Amino acid sequence: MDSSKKTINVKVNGEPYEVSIKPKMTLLQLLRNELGLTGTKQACMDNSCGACTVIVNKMAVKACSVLAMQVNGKEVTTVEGLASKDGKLSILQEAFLEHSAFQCGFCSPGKLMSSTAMLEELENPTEEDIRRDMEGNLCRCTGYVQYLEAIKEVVRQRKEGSK
Amino acid sequence: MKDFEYFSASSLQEACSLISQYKDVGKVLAGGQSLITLLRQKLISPTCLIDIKGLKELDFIEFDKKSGLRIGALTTHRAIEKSPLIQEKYNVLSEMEKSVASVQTRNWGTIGGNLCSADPIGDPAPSLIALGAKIKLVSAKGERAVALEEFFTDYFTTIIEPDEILAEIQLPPPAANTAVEYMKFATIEAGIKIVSTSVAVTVEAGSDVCKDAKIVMSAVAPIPLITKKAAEMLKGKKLTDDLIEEAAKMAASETDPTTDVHASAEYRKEIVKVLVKRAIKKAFEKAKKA
Amino acid sequence: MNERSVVGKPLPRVDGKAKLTGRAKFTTDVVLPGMLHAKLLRSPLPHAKIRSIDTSKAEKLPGVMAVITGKDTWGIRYGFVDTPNYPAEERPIAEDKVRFIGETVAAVAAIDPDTAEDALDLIEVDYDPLPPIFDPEEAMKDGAPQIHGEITRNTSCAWEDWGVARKSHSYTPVNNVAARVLVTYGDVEKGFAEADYIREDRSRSPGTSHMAMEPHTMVASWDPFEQKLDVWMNHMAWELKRYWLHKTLDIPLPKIRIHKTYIGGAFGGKAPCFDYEVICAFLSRKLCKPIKIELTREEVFSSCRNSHRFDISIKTGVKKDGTIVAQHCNVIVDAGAYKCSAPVAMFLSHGMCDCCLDRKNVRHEGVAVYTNKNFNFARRGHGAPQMRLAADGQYDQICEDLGLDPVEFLTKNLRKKGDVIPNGDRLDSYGLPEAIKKSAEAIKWKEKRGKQRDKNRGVGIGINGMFSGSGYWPFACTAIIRLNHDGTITLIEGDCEFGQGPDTTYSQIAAEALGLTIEDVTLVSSDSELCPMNYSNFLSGGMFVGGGAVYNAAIDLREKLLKVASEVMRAKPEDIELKDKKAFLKSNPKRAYTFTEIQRYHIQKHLGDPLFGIGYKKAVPEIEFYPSLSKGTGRFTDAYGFTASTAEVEVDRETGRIRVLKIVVAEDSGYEINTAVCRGQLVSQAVQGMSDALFEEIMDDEGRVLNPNLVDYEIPRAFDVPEIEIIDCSDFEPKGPWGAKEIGECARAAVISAVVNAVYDATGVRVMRIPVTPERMFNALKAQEKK
Amino acid sequence: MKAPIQQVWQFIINPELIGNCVPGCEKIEAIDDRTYVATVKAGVGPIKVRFKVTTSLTQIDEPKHIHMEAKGADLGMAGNFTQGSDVYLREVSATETEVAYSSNVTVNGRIALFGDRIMRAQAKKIGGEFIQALKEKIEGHKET
Repeated sequence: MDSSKKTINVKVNGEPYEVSIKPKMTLLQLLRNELGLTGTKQACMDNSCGACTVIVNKMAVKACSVLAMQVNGKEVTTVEGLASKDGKLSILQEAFLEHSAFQCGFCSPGKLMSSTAMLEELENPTEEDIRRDMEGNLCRCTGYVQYLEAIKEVVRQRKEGSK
Repeated sequence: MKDFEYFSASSLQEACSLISQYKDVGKVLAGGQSLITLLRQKLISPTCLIDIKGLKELDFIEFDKKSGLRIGALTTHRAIEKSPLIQEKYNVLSEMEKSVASVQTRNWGTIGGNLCSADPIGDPAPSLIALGAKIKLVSAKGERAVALEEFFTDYFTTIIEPDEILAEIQLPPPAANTAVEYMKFATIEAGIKIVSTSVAVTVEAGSDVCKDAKIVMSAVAPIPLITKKAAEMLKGKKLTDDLIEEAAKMAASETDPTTDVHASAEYRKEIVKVLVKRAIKKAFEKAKKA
Repeated sequence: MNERSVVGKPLPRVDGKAKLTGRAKFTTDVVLPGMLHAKLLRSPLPHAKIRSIDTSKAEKLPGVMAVITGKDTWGIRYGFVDTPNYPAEERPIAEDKVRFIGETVAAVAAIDPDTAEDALDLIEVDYDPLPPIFDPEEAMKDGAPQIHGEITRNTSCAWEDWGVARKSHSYTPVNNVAARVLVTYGDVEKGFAEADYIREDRSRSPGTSHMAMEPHTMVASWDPFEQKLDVWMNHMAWELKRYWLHKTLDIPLPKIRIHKTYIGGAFGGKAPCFDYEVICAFLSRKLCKPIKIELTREEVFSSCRNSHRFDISIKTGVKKDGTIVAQHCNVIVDAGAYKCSAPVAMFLSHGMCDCCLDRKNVRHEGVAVYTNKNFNFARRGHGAPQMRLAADGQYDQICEDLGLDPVEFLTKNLRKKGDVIPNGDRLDSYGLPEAIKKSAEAIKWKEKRGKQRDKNRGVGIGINGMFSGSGYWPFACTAIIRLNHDGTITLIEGDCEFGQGPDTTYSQIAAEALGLTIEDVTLVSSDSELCPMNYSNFLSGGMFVGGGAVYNAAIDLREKLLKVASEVMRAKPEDIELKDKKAFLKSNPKRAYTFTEIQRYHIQKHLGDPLFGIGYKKAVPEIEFYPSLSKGTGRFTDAYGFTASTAEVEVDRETGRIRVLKIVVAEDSGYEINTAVCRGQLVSQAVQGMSDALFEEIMDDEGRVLNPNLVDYEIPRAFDVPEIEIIDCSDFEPKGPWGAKEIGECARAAVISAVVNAVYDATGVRVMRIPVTPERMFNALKAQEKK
Repeated sequence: MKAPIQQVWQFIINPELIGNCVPGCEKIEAIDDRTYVATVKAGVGPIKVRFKVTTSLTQIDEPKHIHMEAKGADLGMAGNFTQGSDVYLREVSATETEVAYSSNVTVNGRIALFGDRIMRAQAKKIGGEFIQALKEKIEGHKET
């Protein structure tokens, strides 16, 4: 074994992993190259586009700008962890599908993770909350409108459900 | 990215001893929200990183009526933004934090890391300086407290010694009849700030007279810039629209911005005039009510 | 079939589940056993001779498998325009000279990306700097540095391969002129003589980035035993990429397979052949190993295609009542270091104008000029956005000068449905008049225009027309539909999915024709080995040409089904209806046979043929070849899409910052096959158009891009999006599938002019150089105050 | 600048003397009378680079104007730059010379990635320090 490697333990989408990595590996590289979870995308490499957003301990973070070593002992959720294993989409994924909230789909995993984290944190986000919390996710295809509508639809459904 | 050795400190004490050991070749890693980009671009290639992000003892927000607010250096931007305590007592910090980068960056990036990276377009420093912040620097040899306005020396450069760690930020209790206002100017809403400013105004109770003022700006100089002459013009005077406009002009003359892809130096000065004017007015109105 | 059950609906996209669960495979996700990674060394100088390259140190770095330079690829040429008059001059690696900062000078293949990148630092290139030239107008002057010497072709050119009889000839550009275009019709001098009012204006649209979210990526894998190349890549039509890989590397066409991947956005920026693609395949063949090249975002800005900078002088003559009588346009296109699509762009700036308004007497001159900068390609509208800014901005000003209303002005100069325009194209569908009317109503034009300057608010209008594909040979598509034994179908067509939705809309088209649901369609698409010809996705031909082929295939299968059903049922085909995988009598739905039964009957009675549908479609069926680029003669397209857009803005006069309050896009895209996908296309263009008007510009200094990243090149984020209203003004297009035509590119240009004209209405200041950044607006307002 | 034009001229065409005015210049060696090689340390905050700079005086119009072409490559491979500078001298009086300096720097490679805003700011700062040092050295030179 390469002596420069270090071992970390991380739970990804509920499954525990023990991996031996070089310290310079980013969380994004860990997910894509080591664990084969290629749903998380890389589009800028300088912490500006949000395509690589994943959830670490309930918080949305950009996987390109977090070292894999820093998630040792933490729980990571990626886009692959949103739907159930038997093929049922999450409520948010359903809403994205219904509202045509994506086009090329390259930034969609990042958007889904940001909005999933937001909807877990905020029970009843306002339009402003939603827009501000989605500032970190760049999109070139959709013009954002249908994607924001999908999120609002989930909020609306939740409100009705709680009545 | 070049290979490096990695140490994760489990206590502040261990962190101090690690960096005193590796101070010549190591870098301290907190949230890494700008550091990792620099590493990836191979602009810096330290042989070891000392990761302090996990230090719980530097992740806190505490308030005491007498001594004021203490924020641990490893408190995330998001925690500051969302803290009910800060929203109530130092609302400008919460408002300012909403404009720092993106939610993802605020979730992982720390206030201490932000200050130590000393990017002159950073937002937190001007607001904290306007609020009268001090910082605590610790090393294996001991600790020292410094006014935040004396912390920065040049682009991306501070007075921090290679074996020191920024441990906490201290703010005095909110002053009476005082308001601090943050204002930014960027082409797109969440874009690179062309100018941003934080203005503190204290009024004589029940009057229109300015007792004290502080105007701090980012993106117009190599460091967060305090425009002292402009603030001086306001002190002891009744704040009229004309005076405010004159002070804003003075503030612009005190800046030394550069031209870049986002704006020319001349335009930045024009924006300083507008932004400072608007911020003073707003802070003034609020201070009268405070 | 009047009741439509599958088309015209906002059905969920068929690529949705894959894309929303992270399972959709993009090129960047392709990993092959033993795969190596390659990185490219880019020129740091804008113009220089290469004296020598020393790769020895890089070759010795552990993990490096190969280093190649221009010596290895010497003589290989490709180009988007490769005609007898203008042979291709692009090369995968610079040979003896570099012509822009970012041009590839060497490539390294190594065991991982970091090693390849480290090796780049060890390559020593000795340059002899030459004087560079950056401004197209300077570059055209006598004595300016000459960027290209003689351009020769050592193989047949693309047009020869495609059947044009003439051989290509060498040529030497004079004063850096890459190409010229001159289109005239009517009597321009007479027209101006009859005009009551003549205005001349200049405008500039900058180079911008397509900024597709997925950076350009390719994986190539050479099989030395089969002598075959497997490719996964970013493209907009694999036919074109495959042709150039075949041509540059001399690999037989069938021995190149481009596999389907999802493509992370394109907007024009992934269509032509790129240096890294030839290099990737070259290295794979050299090393007999799979090679992956993933470009960085900086390389996408500095070394991949951007949009063209246009400087346009426009002179228009009108009658007092606003009737246009003559127009003379002079277009200067900044081609960059290689011509790529510049000759096409300046032609299209005319070609997309003529369908909108009747200008009567027109002279359109264009020149494309080489400069020592990264070079350019089509971006969403290819020449139209730049031209619309010039024209619509000027019309707005003419109205101001003559006291006319811009909406009335445009309405007065409209063409009529059924008109044949000067090149011979006929407007069988023409929803522009309605679009202008409805977009004006939606923004409350009458109440607001010219009445809100005290509030620093204003409204503006812009229009555009766009081809539904064009006759670029072999701009044609074939689609095949196989009837499966259970009565479902397998649709086999070549179009690629880069976000625009063909997988979904084509499935809908086929299902509708056969009385099926979208779930009954299995799709095989975008694979060069499995799919028939597909060239549809240029010039917005996806729906009209690609979708048209699918429609024709479905109708073919439908007719075959009806024919066999009529045999089985002893009824006339016209009395039979297809629905739910069954054929039944319209008069007696209970008398039904399943598709399975019909197919079984057909196999038993007719030599065992299973049922297939085959459909073909060409953008302009009547013509053999592309219209003349240099003269603008010949048919351009068979159907045009149209947009009218209005916008309302508010200007902060103290800072110059502009806030867009609302954008209206009224669109005639023919019948909308999937209303949600169509809305997505239009919202997208509304936001891109606003961004072009206000934010986006590739800044350079001495040929170096100053903002080659997403921090410094700012595009709108969620907060910047204003209220957007989409109005469907579709006019049924008789030649389109179910009446559909272009939708993907038209609106962007109209939105740009709408926003810029609204800024004028708000301030009384006209800025004819976009983006109207806060600083540009501020300076213009200051200049106004001084007057 | 309080020095006669000839004295200023002698100073600026002497690589060793002028090299000392370049901020961060560590050593300087003349290759021939028009070309010299220097090692210059530069940096922004945590980013430190050492450039090997080759400067040629490509145009000399004694005693009014020199044009210098400088090419620098980072020893750590972080990038390179090219710089064209002009120094113009004008005699104001027998003891006073006006010195005008203009410079155009193009930075490439990874350091350029760091962002236009910082590179420009840095170039401006270095230019300012250079002129300041030049002034001090020449005026001081006269006294010694």
